[in-house]
Amino acid sequence: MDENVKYALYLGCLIPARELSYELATRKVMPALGVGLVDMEGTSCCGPFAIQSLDYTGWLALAARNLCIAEKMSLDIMALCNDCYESLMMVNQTLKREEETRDRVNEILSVAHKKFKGTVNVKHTMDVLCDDVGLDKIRSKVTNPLNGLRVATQVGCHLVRPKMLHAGVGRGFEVLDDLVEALGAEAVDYDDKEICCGGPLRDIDDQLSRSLSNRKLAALKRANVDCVVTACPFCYIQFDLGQLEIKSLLREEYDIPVLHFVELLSFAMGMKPEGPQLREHRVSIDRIVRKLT
Amino acid sequence: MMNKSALVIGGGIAGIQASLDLANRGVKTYLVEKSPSIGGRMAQLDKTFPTMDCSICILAPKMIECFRHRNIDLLTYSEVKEVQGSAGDFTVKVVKKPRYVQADKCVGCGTCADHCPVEVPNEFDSGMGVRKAIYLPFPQAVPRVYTVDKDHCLDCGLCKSVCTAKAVDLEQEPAELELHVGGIVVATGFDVYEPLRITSYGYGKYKNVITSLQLERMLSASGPSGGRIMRPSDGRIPRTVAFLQCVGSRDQRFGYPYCSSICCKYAVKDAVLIREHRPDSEVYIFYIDLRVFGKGFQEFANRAKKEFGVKFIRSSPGEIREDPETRDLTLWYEDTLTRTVKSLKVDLVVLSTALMPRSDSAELAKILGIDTDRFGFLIPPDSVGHPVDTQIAGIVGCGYCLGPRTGDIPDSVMQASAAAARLSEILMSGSL
Amino acid sequence: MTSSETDLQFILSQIHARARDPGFMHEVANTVRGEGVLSCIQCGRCAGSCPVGRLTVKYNPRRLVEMVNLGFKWEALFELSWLCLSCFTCIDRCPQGADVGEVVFALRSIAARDGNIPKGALAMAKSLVETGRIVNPTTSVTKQRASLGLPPCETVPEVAKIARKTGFSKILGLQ
Amino acid sequence: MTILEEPRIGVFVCHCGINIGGVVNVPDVVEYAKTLPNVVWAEGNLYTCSEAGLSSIKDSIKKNGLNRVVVASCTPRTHEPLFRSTCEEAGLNKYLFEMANIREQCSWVHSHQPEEATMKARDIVRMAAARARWLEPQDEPEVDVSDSAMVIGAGISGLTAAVTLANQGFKVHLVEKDPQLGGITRRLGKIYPTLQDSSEIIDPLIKTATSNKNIEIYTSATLKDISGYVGNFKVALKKGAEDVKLDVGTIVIASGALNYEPPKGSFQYRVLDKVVTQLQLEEMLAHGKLAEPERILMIQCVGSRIGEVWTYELSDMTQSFAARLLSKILGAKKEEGWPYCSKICCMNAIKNAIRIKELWPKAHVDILFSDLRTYKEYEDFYRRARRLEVKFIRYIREIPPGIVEAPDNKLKVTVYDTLAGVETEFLCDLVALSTPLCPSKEDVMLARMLKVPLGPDGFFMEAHPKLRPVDCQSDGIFIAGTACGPKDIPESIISAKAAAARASILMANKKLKAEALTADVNTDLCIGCGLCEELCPYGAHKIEKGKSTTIAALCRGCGVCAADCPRRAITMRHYGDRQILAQVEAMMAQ
Repeated sequence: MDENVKYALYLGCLIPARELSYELATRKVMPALGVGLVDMEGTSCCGPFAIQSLDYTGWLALAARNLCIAEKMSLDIMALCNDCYESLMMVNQTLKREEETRDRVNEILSVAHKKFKGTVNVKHTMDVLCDDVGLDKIRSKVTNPLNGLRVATQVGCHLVRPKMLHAGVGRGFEVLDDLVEALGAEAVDYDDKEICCGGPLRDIDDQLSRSLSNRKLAALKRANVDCVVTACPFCYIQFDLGQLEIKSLLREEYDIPVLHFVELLSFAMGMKPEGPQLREHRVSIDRIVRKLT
Repeated sequence: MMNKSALVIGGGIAGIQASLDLANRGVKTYLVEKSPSIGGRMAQLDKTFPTMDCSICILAPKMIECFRHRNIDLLTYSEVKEVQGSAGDFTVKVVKKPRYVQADKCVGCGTCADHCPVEVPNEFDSGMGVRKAIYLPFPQAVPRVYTVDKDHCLDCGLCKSVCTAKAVDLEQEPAELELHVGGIVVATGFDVYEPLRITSYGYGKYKNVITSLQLERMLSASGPSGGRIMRPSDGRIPRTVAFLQCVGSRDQRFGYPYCSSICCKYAVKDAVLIREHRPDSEVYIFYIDLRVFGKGFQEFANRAKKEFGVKFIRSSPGEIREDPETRDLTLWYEDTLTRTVKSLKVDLVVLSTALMPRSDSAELAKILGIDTDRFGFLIPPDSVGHPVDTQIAGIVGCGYCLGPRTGDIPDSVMQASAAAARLSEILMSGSL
Repeated sequence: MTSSETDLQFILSQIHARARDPGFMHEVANTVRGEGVLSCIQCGRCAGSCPVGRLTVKYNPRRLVEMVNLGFKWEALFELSWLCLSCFTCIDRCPQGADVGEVVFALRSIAARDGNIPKGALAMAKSLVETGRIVNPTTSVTKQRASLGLPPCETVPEVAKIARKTGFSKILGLQ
Repeated sequence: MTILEEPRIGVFVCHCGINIGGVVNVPDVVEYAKTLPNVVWAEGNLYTCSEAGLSSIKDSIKKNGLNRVVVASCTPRTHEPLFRSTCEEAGLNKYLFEMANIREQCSWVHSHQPEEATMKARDIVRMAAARARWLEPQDEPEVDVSDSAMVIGAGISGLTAAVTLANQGFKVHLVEKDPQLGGITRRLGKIYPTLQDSSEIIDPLIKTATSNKNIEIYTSATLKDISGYVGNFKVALKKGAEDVKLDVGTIVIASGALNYEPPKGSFQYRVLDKVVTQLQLEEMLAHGKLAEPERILMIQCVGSRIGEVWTYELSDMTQSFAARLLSKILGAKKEEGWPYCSKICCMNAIKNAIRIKELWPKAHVDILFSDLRTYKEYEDFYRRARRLEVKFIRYIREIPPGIVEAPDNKLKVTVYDTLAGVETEFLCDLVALSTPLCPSKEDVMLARMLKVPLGPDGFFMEAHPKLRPVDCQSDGIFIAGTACGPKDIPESIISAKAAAARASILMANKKLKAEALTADVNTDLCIGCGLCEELCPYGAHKIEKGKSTTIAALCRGCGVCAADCPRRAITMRHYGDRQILAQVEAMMAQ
């Protein structure tokens, strides 16, 4: 791979506020794999589903504003969050495709003294790992192979499906499985694997949202896995925090450790988790850490 | 001066009917068929709907009639390479592909095939059974002459040494012949859609998800399973079978937008056959609109419902899941008439797949210099007023190569006779 | 999955005709991302794929479109459209490209325009306009970030400007 | 009846690859055949039907002076013509050939009992040889075929058939009961899916027909009588006042179909004047008799697909709903109509919906359907209507839409939409009922006159629904267009051309060989009782001068007459008592 790949790091708002573990791991792992990360100044929220639905143009402008920042840095964006990725990617493509929409949005952006040109691309961390780094390099960097670890993967809908629609290409749900196996662990299949975690219904219909994740967790239990890894901070919350909620409200206990894939990757590369990283997991990951270190 | 002879391209039921009508009308007819035998798709079917006639049994006499007719020259295993001229005077180049078996010597005994060491998936059984590298596509093939499939032949020469008729000639060369005809009938038929792109149905991934043509072959007494319906995964006779309609038809995304217009009918027919084969079986048909139009079809569907207890569910299932151990299949679907989402466990799923143009239809159209629609079917410029005419006078079409403008077998037969009539008009009185 | 008691109640409640807006199909079809309603042939592949539909009959993407086309604005806007996960499975599988998952966006934007936004969504939206973020770090997290040498999460006033310009603030009832 | 010359029978036993040879011991059967009376030659062939096998038969006929040939192989249905013509090529009358089926009736059904199968094969061959001894040469009577045709009905199909035949130089008599040509097509404004004027199709056709010198047109004509047989039909008709007599070789039935009229009261038809049939709506549109409507509602399958109960739909419904349903069903009176699907109504409705939408984009059009059957490429047509915001609502028979009058002369229609599970009301200006094409009463008379059968659906019945879709059971008579069942315009044109093609074959060949297998009356024994004339389903017997005679061209050789003749004066050629008894005796003999 090209030795000096650089990306504008787009954190969004959920990760820096709630999931430092993901952020820290990423900041450690990516450079170690030869991927340079540059922080973006003054980014706002990407305009996820709730907002997209309410004001189409507003959503376009909001996301476009963030894209403009990357354009100024003349760097492609690496998004850690599926929703951010989905939102930015869709807007980027829409504005590149539709001229008069672009003009309308630029007219709005003028209040922020910004102009969308369409000079950058948007990637998700998983894309960077697969395309720029590559499975072989990852394998070569594994110093602490996770042999015997049974891992279930939750890719998250918005990493896979929008890509199929808008770019027509895209990896299927096997993307994380490939990565997990590259770390020497066993990627375990389970029922309803390709089904949504229920995250989007949080705060709109909590009961439904919970029964969805409950259903998935039950399937994970059946598959008796050591842990589940996600590529999306929303899926993460849904499973991690979700297990506590389900325990108290539905009286169902699963105790399945939930990790961000990048965390797992860092362990495999022999990095030790820092304090906040451990504390943050509401379902303890000590078992896993002990197993690996 | 009109040359009172005709070329028919394609030896399926449409091509056969057109040839017979022309020949009986006194027109010298050349019937060119790409594969080793005439018979086409109809020869692959088990029973035909709604009369439940054995398909090959009613077709075979017509095939033999073609073979015996003094006005018909049968050019099987041959392809049209070039066409020039205009109505009343076409010059056609036809290439006879080498069979590596001399037609005049072969008595069709099959000893060669018995000794041939190579086994190849049998395309006539749509890949289910096997045939040898020297083969007769099916028992009733016309002409009854064996053919060497050189792509798979090992050139071991066993067939040559065992053939008492000395018919095998592994050095045979392709022969080109030039025909002069007054008119041309195109009857090249259709291919069957392979639903690989509809990933949520798992065709190609799940063994027990098959296409309707594969089912027809299974039902057929001369088929790979000798008329028994078996699960490809374990050979068990399925107790619960589900038919999924409109797989690749009425599909803007993964297949073809048109309605193939025969699937609902044959699905009902096959469902009834399965119930007859195994009375304790449960058969479901998942449809969007049950299109059993045409003579006697609605009445038959009612009987299927009332007498044979075939279960009809108005729904296009969302996905099929396979149980990795038992290989049983679970359908997730919404019964749109009760608006409840359910799952159903079945032993076998049959996908009623769309009919699509022949892979080489565009190529042939180019040779003939006629238009095809955006899918690759022949398209009559005036499909209402002159339904079998192409834009070149003296070239007419019939059968499913006209695409979804055709329906089932009777439609094809009528179009074939109509095509023959068009040519007769042109050849007998020069009226274009 | 069989209908639970509450679901049965729901079905019965649907049987009585409600006031309809005959122009609703037209309105939705001409809203961004709403064209899909005209492509639908009610085959039900979306409903057979929808994760929510498997848990409750309250949300059924196919039926949602049928209700829109019949002009049942009330059901479409208030009950049904907010239950979509936007997981895009329906869009992925729809043979007609009717894209119910997209239609839902159109419906929500119409609802929002009329000031009907569920509490949860409204809270997120307001936070977004006021701070530029839907989720803001707690003071302890802010400290922690600093101690770990991570860049701070500052608020983004530009967002409010944009929101005012697009009329989003007004939709949210902010001046 | 006596054996004319000493029979010299040759028996050819076919292995049919392994089909027969794999079960039956063919060499044994061959050896056995040699021991049978009058068998002078017997051999086995791998495939008697292969070129090799056939030439061996011909050689042997010459070499061994065979005057009877028996082939023991498969079924006569597929192969008898082949072997018969082989015998003819060797100069042997084809009626001196006999076939023994040792495949379908032996090796295939007894594949697990080789010994027994071989014994049975011996029996079958013995019986065939026994019958062969009594076979007699027969010559097939040749019938002259007049090269003129009559086409009944001058709608789109009749006109097409007439023009197609005339273009090939045949004389055509085109008989139409109406004063003008064009049939139901003229009543249509536009044609789907092209939405072109129907006149664009029908007018040029009428022009060619009227200007073609080979076509004789009889309008306002009624058929009085049709007699005779293939090649020689005698037709009597009345054209206005004058009587006309025609001699024609072939007849094409293109009498068309009617548009079904719902009974008074069904869906308020003929009770409320704003309820019309789809065809009436079509005419209103064509003649600009329709003012801009707010909403028009169309109901499909009115009077078609009768007797279909969709129990599978009722099964799962919620109790309260099922209860309401039941009351409706009990309340609803017996539907009248036809069981079949008329197949063109869906496209017709969509066509008119599209026209209304194009004329008045603001108008609403709702189509109530049970299955939307836009088959073939008409699916595009359906899509086009949806894009124009035509609303399709799936209703079910069990809850028929209720129609009542509403203020400011509108109609209130109550519909249960199965797909939404909602009952809802529409205020509309007009309700159009899509009614099927159905057979006309006159068809019954016509069928009787032509001695051809009607199907259970009342339409003319084809000889074989798959492979002979335009032939009648009786030779020389063909069916075109909707007389055979609902068809749209392209399909009618195709079937008309097909019928013309089939008719032209008979007429072009001028002569027709009739089967020799016919009734033979022994006039010495016949007392002219007329029983045969009465019984014959084909009208092949006539009593002339107190004696029965047979019209060979009409006789199908069914044998009813021979079986019932009180004087045993009638025998069937090629199936005489002696021949059959010989077979029976051979079966009994061991």
